[in-house]
Amino acid sequence: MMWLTLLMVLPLAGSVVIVSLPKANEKLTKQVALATTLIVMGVTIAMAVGFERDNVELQFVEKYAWIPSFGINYALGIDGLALVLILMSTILAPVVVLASWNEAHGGRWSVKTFYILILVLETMMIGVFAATDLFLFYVIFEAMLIPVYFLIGGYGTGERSAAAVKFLIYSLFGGLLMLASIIALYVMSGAQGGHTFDLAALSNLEMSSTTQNFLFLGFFIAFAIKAPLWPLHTWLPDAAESATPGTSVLLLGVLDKVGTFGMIRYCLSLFPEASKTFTPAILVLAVISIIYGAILAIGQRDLKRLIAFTSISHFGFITMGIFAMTSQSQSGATLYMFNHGFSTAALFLVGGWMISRRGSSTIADFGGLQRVTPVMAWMFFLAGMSSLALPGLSSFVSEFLVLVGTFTRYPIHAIIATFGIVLAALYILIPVQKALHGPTTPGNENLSDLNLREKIAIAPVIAIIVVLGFYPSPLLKVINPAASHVIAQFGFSDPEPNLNSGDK
Amino acid sequence: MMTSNSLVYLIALPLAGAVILLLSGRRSDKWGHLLATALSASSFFVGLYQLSLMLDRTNEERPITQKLFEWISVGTFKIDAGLLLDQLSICFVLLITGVGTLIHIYSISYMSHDPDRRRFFAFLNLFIASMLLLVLGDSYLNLYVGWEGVGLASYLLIGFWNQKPAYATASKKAFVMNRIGDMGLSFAIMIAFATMGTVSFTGVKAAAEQTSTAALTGIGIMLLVAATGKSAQFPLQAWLGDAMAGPTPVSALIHAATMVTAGVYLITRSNFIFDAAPTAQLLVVIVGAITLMFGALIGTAKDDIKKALAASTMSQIGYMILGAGLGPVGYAFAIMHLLTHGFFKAGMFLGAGSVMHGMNDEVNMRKYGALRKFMPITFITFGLGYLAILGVPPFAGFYSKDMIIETAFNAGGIKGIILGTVTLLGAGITAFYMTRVMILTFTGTSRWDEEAHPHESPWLMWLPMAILAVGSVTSGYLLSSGDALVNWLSPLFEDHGEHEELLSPIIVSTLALTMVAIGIAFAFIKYSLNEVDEVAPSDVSIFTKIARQDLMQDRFNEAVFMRPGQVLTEVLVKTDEVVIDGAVRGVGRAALGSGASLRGIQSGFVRSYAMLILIGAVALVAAIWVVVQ
Amino acid sequence: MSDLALQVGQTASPEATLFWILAPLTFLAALGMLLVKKAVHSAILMAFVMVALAIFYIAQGAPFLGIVQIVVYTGAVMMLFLFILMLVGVDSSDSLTETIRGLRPIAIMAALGFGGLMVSLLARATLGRTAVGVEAANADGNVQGIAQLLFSTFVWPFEVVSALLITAALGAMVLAHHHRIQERPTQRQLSIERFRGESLANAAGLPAPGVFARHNAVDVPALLPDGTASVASVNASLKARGDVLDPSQFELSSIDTRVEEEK
Amino acid sequence: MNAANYLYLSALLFTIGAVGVVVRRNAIVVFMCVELMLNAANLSFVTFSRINGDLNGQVIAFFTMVVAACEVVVGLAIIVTIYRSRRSASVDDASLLKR
Repeated sequence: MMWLTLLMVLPLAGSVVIVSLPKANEKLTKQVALATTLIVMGVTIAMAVGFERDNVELQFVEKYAWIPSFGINYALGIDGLALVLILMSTILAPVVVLASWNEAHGGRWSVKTFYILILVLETMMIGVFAATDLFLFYVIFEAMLIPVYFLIGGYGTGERSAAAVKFLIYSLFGGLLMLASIIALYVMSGAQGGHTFDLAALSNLEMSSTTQNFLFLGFFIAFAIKAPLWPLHTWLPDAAESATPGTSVLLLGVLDKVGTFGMIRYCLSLFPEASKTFTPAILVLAVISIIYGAILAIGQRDLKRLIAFTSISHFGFITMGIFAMTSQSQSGATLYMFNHGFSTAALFLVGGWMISRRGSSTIADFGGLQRVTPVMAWMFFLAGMSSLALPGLSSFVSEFLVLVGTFTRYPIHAIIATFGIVLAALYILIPVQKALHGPTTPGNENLSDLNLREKIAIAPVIAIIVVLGFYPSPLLKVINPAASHVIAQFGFSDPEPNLNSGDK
Repeated sequence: MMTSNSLVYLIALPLAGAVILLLSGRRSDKWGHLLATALSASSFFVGLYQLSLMLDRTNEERPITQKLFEWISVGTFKIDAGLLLDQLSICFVLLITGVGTLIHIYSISYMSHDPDRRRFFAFLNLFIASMLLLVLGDSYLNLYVGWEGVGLASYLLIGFWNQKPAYATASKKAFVMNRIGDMGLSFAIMIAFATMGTVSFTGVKAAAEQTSTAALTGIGIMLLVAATGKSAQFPLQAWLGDAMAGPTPVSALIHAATMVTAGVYLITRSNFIFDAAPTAQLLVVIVGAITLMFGALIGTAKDDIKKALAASTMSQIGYMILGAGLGPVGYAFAIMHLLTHGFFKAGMFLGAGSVMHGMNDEVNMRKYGALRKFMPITFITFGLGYLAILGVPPFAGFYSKDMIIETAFNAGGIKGIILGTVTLLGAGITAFYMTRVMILTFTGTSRWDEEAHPHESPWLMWLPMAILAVGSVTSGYLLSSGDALVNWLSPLFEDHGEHEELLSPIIVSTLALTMVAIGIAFAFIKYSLNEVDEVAPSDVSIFTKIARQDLMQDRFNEAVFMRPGQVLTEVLVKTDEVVIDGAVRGVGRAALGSGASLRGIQSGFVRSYAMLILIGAVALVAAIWVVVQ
Repeated sequence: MSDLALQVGQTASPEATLFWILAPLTFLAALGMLLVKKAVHSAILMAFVMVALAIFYIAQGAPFLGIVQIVVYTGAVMMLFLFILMLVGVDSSDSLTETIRGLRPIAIMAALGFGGLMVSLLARATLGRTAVGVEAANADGNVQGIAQLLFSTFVWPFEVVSALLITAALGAMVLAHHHRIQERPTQRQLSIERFRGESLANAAGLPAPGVFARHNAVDVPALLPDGTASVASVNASLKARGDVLDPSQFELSSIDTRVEEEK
Repeated sequence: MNAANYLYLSALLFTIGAVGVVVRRNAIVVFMCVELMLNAANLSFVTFSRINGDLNGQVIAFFTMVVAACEVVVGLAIIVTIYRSRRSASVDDASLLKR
């Protein structure tokens, strides 16, 4: 059964249905979009049930010739890592549709267009994680920018056009570097047994270390822009500030994961030697991202920008985990990707509701919301606690795994990164105090609490955050084989406990 | 080790209470507090049942475990959600659930007028559950969950009235300073995993013997950092005074009896590490000694009854930490002092709450006076707690504190003499500031505000106070008669043999009582024989001024961490905007700019285009001229 | 320089004489094209350059080209130029002041550079080469020789060029064809316009140009009874060209207006 | 007679034509300068034909003349059209490309 193609076709089919709907009937449009995303989620879960956890090979493989003369295939397949990310994307999609029920109304174009864009984006999100042909991956990687560009530029707030353009150009720049590397790989594959874009075949290419370094950088910079790594991060706060909360959830929650996913799937497997060469530098950048993102989050006055900077800090953790190359850090990083999707979703959605009610995203404009809108305030607080990785919530497991795993090989990095957890307390508690606590300030007295639709939208997110905090095993069992496979491919094994190490 | 499947109920019961109360919303306003109290009490009874089972077993079989489920398992990093109940944790379980239940009962009445009483009880239950997880976790990581859980509960409860900005700030401060301590715990776990490959108590204990001293010292110091955060020890002590922003029952339960003693639990639980890492152990002692003097000195200058008691708590925990730092001989005494302190300090806090209840929430002791006649029960229970903390025989503190002083003197060499002197001095100062509290509050003339109508609290409030007072009187004797607690705990600690005695117990007790008497005398002269001003006098010595400002701890933190931190943040925000994003925008602007300037060439005049063609032709010919020789 | 003098001395053949007389004149004429103000003068100088070139062609053994040059260029093309000049105003003179800042000096610099480079390139390239001469090629006659080539080797370009020529002719027709934007107004419409329009001032037709009895050229506006000039009396294209003369010089006030009675 | 002299003359005429295109504003004069450049090239072709001793150069010059004639016809038509709409034969006035 062609599970993955089915997954990719379903949202497209939904968008075709929406196209044929009358423009005036916005409610029907939304219902169709919601139904589509729910069906996709259901199919994904059904697929996940059939996933063989201990099989490290790619599963649900599909392969059809696409452009045979260039050796381009339509090739799909997933491992545990991709499965987890696809699961996250398809669960977040209905949440976003439901949560941003009224977001499309302030847009430049119709409500219909908004949902078509979201559904098309969902197709791309699934495809980008499932593609095993480098060309297919690149096409989807770049094509994803289009719906997001229109979602930011058409339905955002403030300087939405400028932010959308900045996002687009920044991403395109990285994409072009990657394209150059892909072409180089293709050309080299021609000299070594036939032109191909197949990932597995390309990972066996032989090349000189200089070539490998350059090609690695081409890929890595593209991914480092996507998963904003200091100092390539500045597009993210702008985009998040201007985008609607729903778009931000998809942008930070899913799209940016393509960056970290790509680091594992492409950078590590295609260029193992170069990855080793650059690991020290990347780890330093990751640690800087963690601390820098956190400090900048503390200094923000705008709620959306603050959340964006917390994500930069979190992506630092993920990147550090990936390149620390221990099974704990690698599994932790993958789990972190999943958890970050939900904790950021919760923050953005609740933050978005707060902002749309108050009509301002400046933190100082809020005050005393806990007395006025208790449910909303508690949801924000919970989301914040998840962001600062409170034990018992999902982010803690992943963050701690990353730290512990990194510490066994790179203690100094881990120690510096751990300071991030103190900063995390500050960047969450400062907005919590300003917005939720204190006396109710003028302008906030009459805000309404969450309605039923919003409660239904946020409930699964919070539930996942809490349940995975206490019981992450089901996910870890899917992730672990994939993660250890990556490390084994890479020629690393976990450092043995060293009873005599004199390290402090 | 035996396994059991009923340990989880200890935690599950109060946790269920918290969840039910938080999720049901206003529907449970009517009965929520009763449910919470009942669940806390039932957890206490489960604890008693476990104690009875444990008493029936031999020493070796007493610890029992329960594995709930596999929590995290990645590679060799395998953590089960497992519980461990041994002789040490059962003490804590009973203290937490026992005192906790009493404080639940007290709060029913104390909080009866608060519209958010349900939420308060939910948080209390959450705290009980987290604290139980802290003491029952069978690995450092499980402990960590409870460790941060109590931090969260403490944050929520300190900020319970967070509509007041100062209270909200106090809660944030507590959480952040606790997080610094938590970071220490993270480091300890990381080092433990990196060096020993395990983080469970049994695993670490087994591996500790082969582990290098350097690694153990690292773990020990990091555990100490964790303890200083949670237990408000030097240098992370500054949050405790502000934490008094929470409702008084919270101060009694969390910031006196239980949570703040978690550091002592951690150090005692990690005895196998500290025993093998003398440097870390020495640091523990130093931290304890500094804090006990620090707290005591602050206590002498505070006019706010709760802050005076908070300073006292800090100081008493300093005793415990010092005791725990003295090695195998001290652990049991530290725990004993922890338990007796749990009783008398909780009782005194509840008394303070009772006084505030009768005095329109006035906390300034200078506005009290002569309350003895109006609140006899409060006076008696508070007085018993007072005698206990002073260490007057036969009250509880006499047994526990004198043992620590004695152990300190016997630590050997110059270290023993210094520590002994410090603890003795601390005892004297304790006597001074506690007597001051007693005199200002209950004796002398009344200095009330006009609206104050002091009255005794209802029975729901004084009953817990009375029970705790009984504990303050008897617990010391019960725990030490026949070395009951020492023997009970001894299987857990390595015995390194008896130290030589520098001073005999009699001499120590005499010395301590003398110091106490001097302290009382000073306080009596200063506050009972002289008039007490209603407003704190400003023409006081520089030392008093510093002590009133908590020995400059906040100023220090602000000057050294907060201000530079704020400056750093602002600088970085500007840097990000100007330099990093500036570079990005600069690229864009350069493209635009070069386009704009090159656009000048496109003047629209055909002739200028022709001109360009001509220049191109010149260049071409010149190239030919150069190339073709 | 001495080489040049030597060459001058050595090429004292009739052709050389022709060259040294005509070449400087040609050069000066071309330069003059640049410098004179009126376009029509430029055209005359151009015609001279072309004729001179035709002579050079003939002198170099290309009589066919020489004749074609005179017939096609000097005859047809230059006439076309003059025709257009008439159309846009034969008198109109260019202002030689440069309006695009910095263009002229750059142009002169570039021209000097270009010329200098070309000349020095030629000087280097032609050293030691002697001309073969076309006498052998012209053995059967120049026209026959060219025809031979044209209809054999170059027959394809020749056809292409003929197609180009036809296309150009068509193109010129299309371009020159005045495409009406509106329907040409009928007599009736004009009439209605004249009498039902906003004013009746022009109902009797526009005033004719020319100051009565003093000047009747089309570029002089008529004077109205009050002595002012009537702008409406001059053709619009003359006005656009700026070829309207000031009528004041022909006003009667500037001359003796006394009426002498005659018996 | 050294045939190279014609080449020098041709180069000079070409240069003058080029300058004329740049500096003159009257479209007709500009066109004449273009013609001058073409003619200068023709002179070179004819000279090279003589130097090389075959008629190819002359044929090329002949083609050039045809193309030049085409160019003149179309160009002048354009000038007329522009003149009709803008009442000006100055190339500077047709500067709509700027915006």
